[in-house]
Amino acid sequence: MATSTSHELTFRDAIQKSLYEEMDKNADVFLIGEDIGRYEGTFKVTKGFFPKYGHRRVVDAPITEAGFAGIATGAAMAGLRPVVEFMTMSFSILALDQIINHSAKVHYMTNGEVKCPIVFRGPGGAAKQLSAQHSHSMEGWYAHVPGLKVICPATPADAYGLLKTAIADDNPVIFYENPGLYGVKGLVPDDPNYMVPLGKAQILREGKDISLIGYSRMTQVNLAAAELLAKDGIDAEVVDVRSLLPLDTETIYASVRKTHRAVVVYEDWRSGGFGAEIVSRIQEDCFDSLDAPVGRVGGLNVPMPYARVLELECIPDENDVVAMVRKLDF
Amino acid sequence: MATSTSHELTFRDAIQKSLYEEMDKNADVFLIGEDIGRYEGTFKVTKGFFPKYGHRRVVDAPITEAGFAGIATGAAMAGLRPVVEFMTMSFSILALDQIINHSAKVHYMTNGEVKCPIVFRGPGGAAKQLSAQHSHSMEGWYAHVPGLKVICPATPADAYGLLKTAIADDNPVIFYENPGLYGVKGLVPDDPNYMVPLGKAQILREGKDISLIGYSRMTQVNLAAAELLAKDGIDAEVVDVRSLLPLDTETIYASVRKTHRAVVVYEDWRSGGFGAEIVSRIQEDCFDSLDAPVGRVGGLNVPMPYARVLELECIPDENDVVAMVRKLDF
Amino acid sequence: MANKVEENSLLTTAELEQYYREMLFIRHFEEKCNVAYRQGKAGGYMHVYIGMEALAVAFINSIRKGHDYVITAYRDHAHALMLGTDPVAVMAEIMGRSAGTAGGKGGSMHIYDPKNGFYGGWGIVGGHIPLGAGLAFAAKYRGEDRVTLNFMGDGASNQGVVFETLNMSGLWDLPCLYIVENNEFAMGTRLEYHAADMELWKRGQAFGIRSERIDGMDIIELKKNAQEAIDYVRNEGKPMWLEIMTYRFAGHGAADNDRQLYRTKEEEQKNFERDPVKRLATYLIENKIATVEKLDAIDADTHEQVERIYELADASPFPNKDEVYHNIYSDMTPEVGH
Amino acid sequence: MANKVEENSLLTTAELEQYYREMLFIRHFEEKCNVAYRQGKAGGYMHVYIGMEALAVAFINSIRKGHDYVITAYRDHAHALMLGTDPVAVMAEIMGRSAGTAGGKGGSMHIYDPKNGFYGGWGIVGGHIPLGAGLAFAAKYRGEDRVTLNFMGDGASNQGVVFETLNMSGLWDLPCLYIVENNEFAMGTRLEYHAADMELWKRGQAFGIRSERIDGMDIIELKKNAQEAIDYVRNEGKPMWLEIMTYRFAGHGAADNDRQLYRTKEEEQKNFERDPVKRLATYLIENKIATVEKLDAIDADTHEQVERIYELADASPFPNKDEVYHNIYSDMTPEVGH
Ligand SMILES: Cc1ncc(C[n+]2csc(CCOP(=O)(O)OP(=O)(O)O)c2C)c(N)n1
Ligand SMILES: Cc1ncc(C[n+]2csc(CCOP(=O)(O)OP(=O)(O)O)c2C)c(N)n1
Ligand SMILES: [Mg+2]
Ligand SMILES: [Mg+2]
Repeated sequence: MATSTSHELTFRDAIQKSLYEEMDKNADVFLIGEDIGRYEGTFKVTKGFFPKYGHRRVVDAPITEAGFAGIATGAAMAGLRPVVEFMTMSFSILALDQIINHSAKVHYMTNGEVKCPIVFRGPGGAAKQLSAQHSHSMEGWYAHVPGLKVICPATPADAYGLLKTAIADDNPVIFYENPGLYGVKGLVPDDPNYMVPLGKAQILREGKDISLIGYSRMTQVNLAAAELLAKDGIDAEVVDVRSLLPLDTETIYASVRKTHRAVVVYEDWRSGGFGAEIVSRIQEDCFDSLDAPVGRVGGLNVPMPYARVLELECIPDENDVVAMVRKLDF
Repeated sequence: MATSTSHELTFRDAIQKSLYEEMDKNADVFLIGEDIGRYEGTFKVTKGFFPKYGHRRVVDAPITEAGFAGIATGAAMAGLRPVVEFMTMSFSILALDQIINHSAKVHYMTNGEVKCPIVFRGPGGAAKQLSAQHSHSMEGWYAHVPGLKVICPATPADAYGLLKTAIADDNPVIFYENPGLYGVKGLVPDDPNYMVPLGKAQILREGKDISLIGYSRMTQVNLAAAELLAKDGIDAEVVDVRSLLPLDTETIYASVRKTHRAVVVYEDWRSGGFGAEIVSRIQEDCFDSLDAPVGRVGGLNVPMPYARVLELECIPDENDVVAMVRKLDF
Repeated sequence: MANKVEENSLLTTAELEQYYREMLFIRHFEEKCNVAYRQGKAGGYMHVYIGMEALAVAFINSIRKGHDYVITAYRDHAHALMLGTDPVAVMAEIMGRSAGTAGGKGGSMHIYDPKNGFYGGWGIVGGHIPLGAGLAFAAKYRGEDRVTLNFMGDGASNQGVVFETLNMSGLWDLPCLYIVENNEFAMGTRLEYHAADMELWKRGQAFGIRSERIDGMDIIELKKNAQEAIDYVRNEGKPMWLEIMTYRFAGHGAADNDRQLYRTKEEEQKNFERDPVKRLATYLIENKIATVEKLDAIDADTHEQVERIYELADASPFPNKDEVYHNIYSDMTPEVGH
Repeated sequence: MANKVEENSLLTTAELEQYYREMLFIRHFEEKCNVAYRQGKAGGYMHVYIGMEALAVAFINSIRKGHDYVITAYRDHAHALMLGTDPVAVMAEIMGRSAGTAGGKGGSMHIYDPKNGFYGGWGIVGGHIPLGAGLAFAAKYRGEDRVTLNFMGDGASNQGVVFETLNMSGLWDLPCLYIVENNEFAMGTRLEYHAADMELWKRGQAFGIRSERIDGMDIIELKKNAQEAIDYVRNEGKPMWLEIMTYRFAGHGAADNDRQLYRTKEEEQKNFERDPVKRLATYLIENKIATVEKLDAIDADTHEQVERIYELADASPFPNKDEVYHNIYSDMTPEVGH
């Protein structure tokens, strides 16, 4: 029943609502991952699912990321619609071969004979003091791989609507949840048929002086930076990329052509991160519109340290964004 | 005994000579990989090693990439100097966790207490009709990871000298050999102490109109493109990056500031490849010197197809480079 | 399982002849692939099944074709052929033609035919094993009585993901039959240099999985054992792990032409004596089930069939360049251009 | 291995008291870590060893400290302490201070002390297992008689790379002792839900590796078995696989405060009866090896020690911001800045 009302939910609860509704809608949808059932998930996203759906549809897997990612891929090849949770996206590194060499390629390798409708989701990026092996941003690697779609929502409504679309998609989708977003609140439509199309960026704040381009939690950082800049009379436009693959260059370019300046912001290691791709495309296609080089703000090129004082150094914040904006000639 | 004479060798033989000499020099150096011993390696790089050094120093490993990459890493932590061969770098995907979460991080995570002197080498990129699962370019992913060094030689002399330096280095080094280069010939110094420093780009052809920036086999493609362009009166400078991490931006920037135009060329999937990082840095730091956007030529964003006619479509060649140069206003 | 078939009362003369024909057909097909490779009509990595024919023939004749699932590695022609995939499409794929099973995108290592239950054809050693378990997972999830045959090599059985998959298969009772085609070599590495314990059949035991080793050169015995194993998996709804003893008569792939690096001619000769085709021929003749003339006719027949397949495949066109972008996704194309 | 020690003639009174003191020291240290966490002085993921103390004490007292190698996962405080790592440096690391074993870069999960033979302290479940085999490889390569203790959890023993490593260990005779600390849980997942066969000791068998299961709550028996296993690995130059039965008394990590999601209070209570510290206390008193007063004094002593360690660690400074770039490489710094 379509309705246009909405309620405030956290990012976590928005994902939960999305999963519940899609599982109710389609009996082929099932969840698989570590500690997602009886333990309710380490980030508690799947709280309540095990009692409701049982072990057939909420599968607690042993700590064997490659194995269960592959089993889920095989199940998708046979027509099921698995939603795989990685306890953190950092651990998806162990399943990378299954994801990029199997899930991502089977449609092409069979010339379209076998579809692979699967979602790989989980918290990605730094949480708090989890140090070097648990704080990976993996989205850039995935966004490099043809055959995958890569989604990085920044708001509860998008998390809700994009996850629904991802589950309905007939291709493998990487769905990236920054752990710093789980507690963020926002209005989420009540309509269980609400869907947000994959591959569309959005303008979250209009502005005329500079485009702040980011995704996932960095979009929240950009919104905060825009407020700071506004105090100094700089009117920033905030472009929320949302989808890295496909990348909505149209929306990005339109913004840059309007503001003539841009900063691309991402939490992943700065060097070689996906922000570099966005920068490259902007300068390729908007060269004549640019009044300054495209700025970049990324995570420090450092394995994440444990001590909070060091960790905070590594992760970009609104001050880093403001500083970069200032560097671009203002 | 230092000598300044040199002999013509193939890229393959240059690597072989390098390995022989380093194994003779240092008893801590050993080789490990699949079919490298009795079978002499699928690309025959390790031909002759097993009879000479035996199974203690030339270790035929089962098909367990994660396992033997990890064992080699542990051995390096204990002070040995393993040279790990991946039958193709594509298979290193299975060992990625060992490489990026263990080899690359142990020095930082121990705050410098444990060194990890290890080289991971092997053919990377498309060979011929090996299709989607065997044709990965992995260098961009590795070059994204702080803690690693990533070397992509384009000539036999560099393969020789850079591999020696890599083996002598106290940090994990990814050493990337495009299979299309194995048969390429060039002069290689006889001097067994010849070493090429990691982290230095070089100008292989001077020119004043445009900088063609690439690495590995694409440097050869750029040299061929420069010849074609010369016929049309365009004087291209060929910058051979050689090392992606660290990246010698000084040499790259100097070239761009001279020519005011640049094209970055790489075989990896264009979108999200390491070329994007090079483009980003150029436009960040040489913005005012640029007369045109920095052009990019990359591999098609396609899982590598088998049919030769399709495969050839995917891999950049000198005509693609020339076409991009022409697009940039000439 | 009995180690010997005391009587072949289970197999009719027609069946025995059929298996003979099928094994010979595979052999001639594979020989022709080698020819195609030498002629430059096939490229990349190409791996033939010569010497191992009894395995695909016995197992795939013991399932419900089209209903059950089959998956294997890159040494995959025989499995497709046995499932009823159009052999011209298989040969065309090997030649990179658009009439191929994957329109020329996969080549020899990546043959698929999901309509006949064949899910490939995979190149990462061991990588497809969890996929096979996933097919079995789907069958169980849906309450179907499908069995999945999950083939792998002896070398593949070392990969970690295989053990991970066995654990989950045992834990969740996945109806999956794991079949290790132990041909004694992983490329140029002998079994003894890649497996700490050469009795690979033991590897299922630590996961509560019924595990056995059986001979793969005597098709009569093998067929019986294969059927029994498949019935077990289907009826009990449980996984099973089988090691099948065979031998790779050819090089690892078409490009491997120095087999003496890892085995002697004498050793090969000894193993060629185990030839499943010759062995069945001898049996058929000695037991007066078929005449030499009959067998010769089958040989000529299958040979002729393969020639025709080759011609048809070779007459089919290469893909168009623009097909390079087709079917990366079901619904979109990634950013285009170099 | 005998299932019971008939007489403890192998252990002196001094040794027994030492183990009692060490187990208590670990317990108090871990309790203090929990306090630090609740106070916000420790962060991230922090996992204590309460209930499992006998394992680190028995095994590490059976090696040649500083000569042999030890490696484990993130539940690593006890192993470092037993090897002789400065406890203040361990506590400082847990608090993210620059006096920590890794200058505050690692935290609780990543304690290292290579000078004492401790190689971590790793966070990817199962990921350090091949590293441990690599340490053993190096020892063998150099002809040294070092043994490597390679600890892991029951959950970790499912990871594929563990089996890959076992195969190579068996194949190459690596002097490595694999010790599965079976505390019945992998985070919130009970053994029965993560292992197809709960007898994890069987997992070494398919690789020709001597494999056994032993109790981990009776330190007297455990010490004897640990010594025997280590002697076997050292003298035979072969790997060994041991499953040690223990129980995790606390939550998985400091942040796990709803244990009733996966186990009942009754079950916990029953297992708390297995407490290795209480058990040894009872033994010492019943056998008149020590008095209650003596044991109380040890308790007070170790308690006091830990308080002092905590104070010293807490008084030490945090790292400077610029240290963030130190020691990424041995000889360079990556590109700097956001
Ligand atoms: C992960 C991975 N590593 C290495 C290879 C290269 N490779 C292809 S086949 C093969 C040998 C496999 O042997 P086995 O599993 O026994 O199968 P067989 O070829 O004998 O049928 C190797 C090493 C690969 N394709 N994938
Ligand atoms: C590859 C990987 N997957 C998941 C995790 C998250 N995780 C950390 S500890 C743990 C449970 C491990 O259990 P076990 O091996 O039994 O060790 P224990 O904690 O009981 O000592 C999990 C799932 C991780 N750190 N690494
Ligand atoms: Mg084999
Ligand atoms: Mg445990």
